[in-house]
Amino acid sequence: MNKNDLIIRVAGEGGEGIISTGDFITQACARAGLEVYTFKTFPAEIKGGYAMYQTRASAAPLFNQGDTFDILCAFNGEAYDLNRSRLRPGTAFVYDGPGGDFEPDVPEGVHAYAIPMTKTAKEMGSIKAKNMVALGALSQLFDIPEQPLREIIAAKFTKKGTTVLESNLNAFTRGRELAAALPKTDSWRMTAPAEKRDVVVLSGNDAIGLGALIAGLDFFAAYPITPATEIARYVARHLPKRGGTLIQAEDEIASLAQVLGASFAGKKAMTATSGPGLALMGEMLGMSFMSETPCVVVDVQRGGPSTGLPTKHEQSDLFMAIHGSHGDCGRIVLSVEGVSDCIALTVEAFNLAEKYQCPVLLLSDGSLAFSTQTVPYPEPADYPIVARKAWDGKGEYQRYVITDDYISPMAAPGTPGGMHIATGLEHDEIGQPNYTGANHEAMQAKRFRKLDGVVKDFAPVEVDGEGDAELGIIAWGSTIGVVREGIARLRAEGVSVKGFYPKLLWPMPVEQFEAFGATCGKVVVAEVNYLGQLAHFIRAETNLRPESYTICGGLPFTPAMIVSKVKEMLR
Amino acid sequence: MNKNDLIIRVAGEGGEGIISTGDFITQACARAGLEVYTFKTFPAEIKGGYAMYQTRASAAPLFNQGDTFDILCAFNGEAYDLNRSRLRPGTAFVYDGPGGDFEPDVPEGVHAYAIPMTKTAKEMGSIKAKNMVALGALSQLFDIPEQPLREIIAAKFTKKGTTVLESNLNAFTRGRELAAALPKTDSWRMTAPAEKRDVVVLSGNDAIGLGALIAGLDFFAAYPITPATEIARYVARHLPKRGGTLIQAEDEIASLAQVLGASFAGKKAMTATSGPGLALMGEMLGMSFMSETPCVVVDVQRGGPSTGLPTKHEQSDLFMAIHGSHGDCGRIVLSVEGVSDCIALTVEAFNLAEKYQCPVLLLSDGSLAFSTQTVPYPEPADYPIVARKAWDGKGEYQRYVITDDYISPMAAPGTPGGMHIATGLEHDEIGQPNYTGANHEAMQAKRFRKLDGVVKDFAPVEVDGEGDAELGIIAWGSTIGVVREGIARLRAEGVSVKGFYPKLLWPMPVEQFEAFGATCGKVVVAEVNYLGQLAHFIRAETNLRPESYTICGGLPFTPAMIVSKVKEMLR
Amino acid sequence: MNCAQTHLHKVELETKDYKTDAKPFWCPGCGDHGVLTGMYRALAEIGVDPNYLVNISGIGCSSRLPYFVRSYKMHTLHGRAGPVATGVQLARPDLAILVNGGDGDGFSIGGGHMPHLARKNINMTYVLMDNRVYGLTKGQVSPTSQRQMKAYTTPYGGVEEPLDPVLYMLTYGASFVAQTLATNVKMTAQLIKEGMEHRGFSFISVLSQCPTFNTIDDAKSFKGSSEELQDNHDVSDIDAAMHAVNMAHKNGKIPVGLLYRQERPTLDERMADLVKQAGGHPGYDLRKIIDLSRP
Amino acid sequence: MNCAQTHLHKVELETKDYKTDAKPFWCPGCGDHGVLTGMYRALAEIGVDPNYLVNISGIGCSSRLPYFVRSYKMHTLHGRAGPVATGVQLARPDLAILVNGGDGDGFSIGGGHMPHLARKNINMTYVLMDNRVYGLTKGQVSPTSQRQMKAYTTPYGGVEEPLDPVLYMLTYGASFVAQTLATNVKMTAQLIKEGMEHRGFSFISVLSQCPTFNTIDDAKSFKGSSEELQDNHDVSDIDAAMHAVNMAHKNGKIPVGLLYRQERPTLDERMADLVKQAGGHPGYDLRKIIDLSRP
Ligand SMILES: Cc1ncc(C[n+]2csc(CCOP(=O)(O)OP(=O)(O)O)c2C)c(N)n1
Ligand SMILES: Cc1ncc(C[n+]2csc(CCOP(=O)(O)OP(=O)(O)O)c2C)c(N)n1
Ligand code: SF4
Ligand code: SF4
Ligand SMILES: [Mg+2]
Ligand SMILES: [Mg+2]
Repeated sequence: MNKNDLIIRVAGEGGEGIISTGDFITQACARAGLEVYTFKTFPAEIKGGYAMYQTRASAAPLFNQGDTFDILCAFNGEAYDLNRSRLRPGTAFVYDGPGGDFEPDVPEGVHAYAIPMTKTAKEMGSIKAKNMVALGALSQLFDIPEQPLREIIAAKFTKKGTTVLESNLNAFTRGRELAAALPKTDSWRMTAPAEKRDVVVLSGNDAIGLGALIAGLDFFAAYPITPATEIARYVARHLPKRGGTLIQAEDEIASLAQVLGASFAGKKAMTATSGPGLALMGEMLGMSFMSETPCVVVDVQRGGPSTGLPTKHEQSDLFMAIHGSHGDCGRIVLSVEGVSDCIALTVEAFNLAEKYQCPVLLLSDGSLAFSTQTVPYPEPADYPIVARKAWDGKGEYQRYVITDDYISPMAAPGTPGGMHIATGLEHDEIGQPNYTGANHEAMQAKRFRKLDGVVKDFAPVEVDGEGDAELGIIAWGSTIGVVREGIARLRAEGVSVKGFYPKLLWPMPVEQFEAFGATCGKVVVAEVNYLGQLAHFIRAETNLRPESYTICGGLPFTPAMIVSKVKEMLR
Repeated sequence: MNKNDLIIRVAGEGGEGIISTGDFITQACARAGLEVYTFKTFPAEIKGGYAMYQTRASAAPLFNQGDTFDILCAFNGEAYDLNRSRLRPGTAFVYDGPGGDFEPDVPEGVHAYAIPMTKTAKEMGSIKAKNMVALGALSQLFDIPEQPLREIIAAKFTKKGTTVLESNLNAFTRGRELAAALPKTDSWRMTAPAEKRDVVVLSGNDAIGLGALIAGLDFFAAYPITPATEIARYVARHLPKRGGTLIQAEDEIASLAQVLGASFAGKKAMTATSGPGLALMGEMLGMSFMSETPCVVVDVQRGGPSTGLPTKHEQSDLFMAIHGSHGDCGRIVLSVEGVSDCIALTVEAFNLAEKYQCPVLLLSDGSLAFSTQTVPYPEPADYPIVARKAWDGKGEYQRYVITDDYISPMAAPGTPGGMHIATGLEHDEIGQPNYTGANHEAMQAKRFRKLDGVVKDFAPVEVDGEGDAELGIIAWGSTIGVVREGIARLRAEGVSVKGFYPKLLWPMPVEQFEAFGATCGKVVVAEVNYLGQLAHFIRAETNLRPESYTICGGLPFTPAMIVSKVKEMLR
Repeated sequence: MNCAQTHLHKVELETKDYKTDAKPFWCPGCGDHGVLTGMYRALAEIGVDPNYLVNISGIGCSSRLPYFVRSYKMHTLHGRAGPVATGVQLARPDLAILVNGGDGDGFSIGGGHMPHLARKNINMTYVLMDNRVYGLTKGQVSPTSQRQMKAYTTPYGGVEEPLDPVLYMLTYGASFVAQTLATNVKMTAQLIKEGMEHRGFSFISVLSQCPTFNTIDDAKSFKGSSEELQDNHDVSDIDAAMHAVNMAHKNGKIPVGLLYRQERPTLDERMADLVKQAGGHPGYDLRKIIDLSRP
Repeated sequence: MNCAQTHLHKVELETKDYKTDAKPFWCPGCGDHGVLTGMYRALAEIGVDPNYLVNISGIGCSSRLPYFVRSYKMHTLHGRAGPVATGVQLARPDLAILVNGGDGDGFSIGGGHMPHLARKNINMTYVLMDNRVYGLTKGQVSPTSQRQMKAYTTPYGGVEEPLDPVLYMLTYGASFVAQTLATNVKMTAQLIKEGMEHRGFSFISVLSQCPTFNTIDDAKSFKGSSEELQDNHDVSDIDAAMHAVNMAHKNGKIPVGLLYRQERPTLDERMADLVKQAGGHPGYDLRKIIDLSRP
């Protein structure tokens, strides 16, 4: 039990303040200088239903949500029932009682603390303050930094007037008092580091919005969809400050169409969606590729197929991301591991789109979308920004001229003499329709060879470990963070294991995959989907024949699952 | 030069009667008992532009359009220019002259016949009869059966009145006379077999329409698109006779939506489209898979990506056909070799859809769409028809009950007690939304294991050749017919080569691919696309590492190309 | 107006017989509860046989309704309920088709399908549950949102003029167009009943408040601005119906009641005629068709 | 009506200066030739700078038009010209946007986008080239085809009522709605000119015959049924405009001329206000935004 790495889960009925309680804990920890990594599940219903917010906090960097919680705070009986099986010896358990809607049957070895949350809140005049009582108790019991918490509570409620503010602070204090009166039997404590780093705390979705702003986003069009909508919310709030434009389109087809229009007009443009929306964009992505119009499309994956499990986690859109248009159609596909990537790779997505004049898809996922994490303060100037190749205005302009690097200069409307057509029809170098075989073969070659540069320029492949290993694990997206920790633990146990973490999924950095495979006895690909989608592409494009380790229960892997899978494979 | 296998190409300006001339030749040959296989290219323009119609006719079965023509009939200078490089020694060349718009510079060894088509037609009072003059000349020169030709001309023009009929027949006769006056220097002759078989002549598109009727099509919805629209035309003409329903939808999303509605209502339903339309159907195909609602979707592939080359041939939608929906999403993908398959596999597509309650995609292609071929009279009773598993009305109905074969019985509206919901949300056995991990994993397993039966039940894999071979060729779609002939020629030369012709592309009959590969020294996959799409799936799903032989010039392979590729690979 | 109603198989049932075991998942105070109650009542009053009723929806809070109605049903994709329902109806004209869904579902992503349901006069009843907001995705503007609405992605207020579903449907040629409020269960039930009895495409717009995400259009404000159509309103005059809506717009009012009704052939009827004309019947010998392709 | 026309950069050019080297690919007698001529003339009369003109289309015979117009241009996907143009316009309000396309492109597959172009008042000119048939795919019925049309997939005649684009656009809130015939080049040029000068979404429906695939709506029949709007027609009254169209329907007539015009803010103007309100400018310090996420 590492007291420097604590996981607190707050659970109860949606609407009882579960999410804000978790947010307060998270913000306070971060303000105190701890690293945080949060994990949430929302009810499928709009109001009510089970909600859960888990904060992992540590002095050391964090890469995933952890195996399970150390501390559970249950606001109601449903929360207790759903989490009871995880109450192992040593776990601390704070619950609403007496006066709550349940009477727990506390398992042996669990440290239980009954805090009369509902009762106290009612006594204090507002049932709404229930979560503040709980927060006070948690703060007292586990040393969740009191001062930052008070500041954050104050900041949140000041706008609502002194009465509201006072009653919340009082409830918080009362919670601390109630907890102080109980004998502390467990040994869980938050310990904040002496030194504070300069960080921000962002969710995956907000970080993508921020990355886009840093990249120089001018135009954003989208249609709302869970779990991607927060990207639009972030952009809607901040893009106008930069003079940019956001439009909610009538559907996903229109949103990508608008993005292509804005891009043709010379602007950096993007959209964000989830699987069902991406499924509607296949034709327009083909138009982007064929007409060589840059665009960035974010897909925050959710449980599929079809409407599927809209609020659940899955990494199952890779097939469609790579193969989802008719004809031979190229694109660049990136995926993000965590919040820091959400910033950096969104910038990179724009750079690649502008440089290679093609669609760039950025895959995130449902769990990361809502996970808030501490990341070093993102200094805008630290991110390199790439502009599209511009026409120099000399000679006769040919929009699709075949150059050495197969990238043709672009001319935005208003450039004298740069008039041209962007077309989805097969065309010659000036854009005129041309269906001859020779032309089609030449232009397809141009469009694909252009992308050869991508792997060379940009192969942010990370190999975790050196030399040979008995087993290599390949992971993508937020699974990478879980594998990192699994590998660290296995290494600590002396297991010979390596990790391979690609962020560029298409075109595939084949050599690097193969080089990694060559150093590993066995290779396994861990991903959260049914069919083993990345494993498919690895088999098709490289000489590796990896084993596939997949789960699709709507939740991410845990480090413990990785550890046991590896041990099983090496047995 | 096999006189029993003759290729005649008629070429000129669209609107000059090129297509009808070709049709007359084709029909007459077929009526005389010859096998035919035609090949056409249309102008991109609506009126005018270069048009070409090639008829291959033979006493023996035909599988492709051939290498090049033996006889060229050029109606104008453009047709001559475009085909001049193919005028090899021995070729017969009939052209409009004197009085045409060009004066050919006939290559050495080519047998040229000048027929004053334009002049004669004008003299006879109607420039429209130009093609009849040409037809008469061709008939005389190459023994294209005169009697059937006269009958067919008569049948076509009778409705237009005696004057029109007479003038056409006269022009035909005049053409014969003009040709008879010329010295015949070549030795090309059509020789009709003594015995006539019972055949029909159909284009690929019409044959798909017919297959659907045989399968018991009740409902057809589509949105027009080249080169798939003729399927709708055929169905529109004949489905009402069977009491069925055809609707032109507002777009492809709606057409597939309507199909799913009709299927839910208990009817056999299908749509037909091409790549751009299929790209819009990804989300709805997911709905079909998730809700286990049968549907048949025909994709007549054309040159891509994007709007691409709408009238050109390509086999490049396989990626999207297999991977074009978000989430882990299954489907069955079939592809057709020729007209006979268009009938039989369309029936099979319905059988599979109904049996496995999932989307079935049938891939055809632009060249086959318009290729008319002789096929044995399709006796409707010879095609086995499969009905969906119906609920027996006993006990409480559970739409998604997990059975031994993972197929759940269906109940059509109106079945007492069979009320249920078809839903795209993840659901339990009765269809109620259920997002628990255990349920999602169980239901995904149900939907995918259900499809395990497909390969067993239906693996129409044909291996061409026995024992071991130095080289194996894998092909799909209409490329198969080309490979067949290539292999026959190679064998005749003593080359050790085999062919593998899958018609079920997904799920992949892995064992059969591997068994084939095990008997071949090398394996090559021939397909008309840029990226080698089937080769990708073979690499991903089987233990084979085939070489990829691709072309994408808008035209099919020729047997000669296969022959030379094999020789090159075996050098 | 009682023409042949072959699409309504009737039985004697009570309101409760149309309820399923699933508990409506909407927030307390959501107008959709009222729409559901009105629908139960309409079904019971007509006596629709649930075995011959197909209730179809897209995606949204409102689109969850079929789970709560005893019937055959399809919970389809966002915006696609209309064309799916078209397929069901044309394939099986003997079924009663009831579609319901939200303003975003019907007039944003699904907006391209609406004209064709109406002009083709597909024999179904479409109940729009208009809360002027995207409920399920937590509060973005919809095409019917008032311009000033500050919402999820419009923190500085909106910039677009809302559209009016009933004017659209009149223009599209819907053969029955009505509007009501979710809080007026009686009128809602009555209009849904009339809509279902109507042979042709009937459209009933129900203003259904979303207290959770739309605070500017609450039940009270809907009620306050609603205005019953005048007694002498001629429901057979399309020009009068459009005029009534245009005038209501001018006065900031929401017209409620039956706006328009027209008897004209449905698409399935016309198709049946076409089959007759082609001499069609399921037993038609396929060989006669195949014979046409002999050379 | 001459409000600030920042979207029209002007130069002195002649009609021929708007022609490209590409030869129009339409059939002889196709109405689209007339539309193109009218468009050239309108452009020259205004003096639109081709470097600041973006001509956008979808897919169809009519959608080939941009290839023949000297300008920046996009030949997009079937039905998607409208939203693509929206992106261009909002990103660059300094450009003149001219969209054109067919009846199928605009009112079948693209029909879901039209309401939003109009109600959002996107500052562009949309020229519909309505031949009442699918030309490029060789003669299927379109949503504007007359019911009786026997065509490619309707060998026994059609079964659906056609829709009327101008009535739709009036309902959608287009701020400029007009109709003309391809054979009347003068009127076509004049209305396109006025439409382009109008600040807001202008819609010009041109009835453009397709002699190849639509024999029931030829140039003559279009002319025969067309009827100029009355001199006293009030172009500022939406109710009067709808009434005029409804009356024309009753009488089997096609109203030509300017039906409706309204001055109201365009979406880009409203968005500019919003940026102003947020204190926005391209130089706004990003760090101020990032600072908000410090714990
Ligand atoms: C293709 C697709 N895009 C987006 C979504 C996300 N989505 C679900 S419901 C909804 C809108 C809900 O609003 P409305 O239709 O008005 O129904 P309400 O919830 O208000 O009843 C959206 C955008 C989706 N499910 N599918
Ligand atoms: C997604 C998609 N579906 C179908 C088509 C085929 N298609 C091309 S043009 C067209 C319709 C043409 O009709 P219209 O828009 O009226 O233009 P017109 O040719 O009559 O000018 C169709 C259906 C396509 N290109 N893309
Ligand atoms: S969010 Fe709004 S529409 Fe959805 S259930 Fe709640 S109140 Fe009803
Ligand atoms: S087919 Fe019709 S619309 Fe197309 S170019 Fe010819 S006449 Fe014009
Ligand atoms: Mg709504
Ligand atoms: Mg048209």
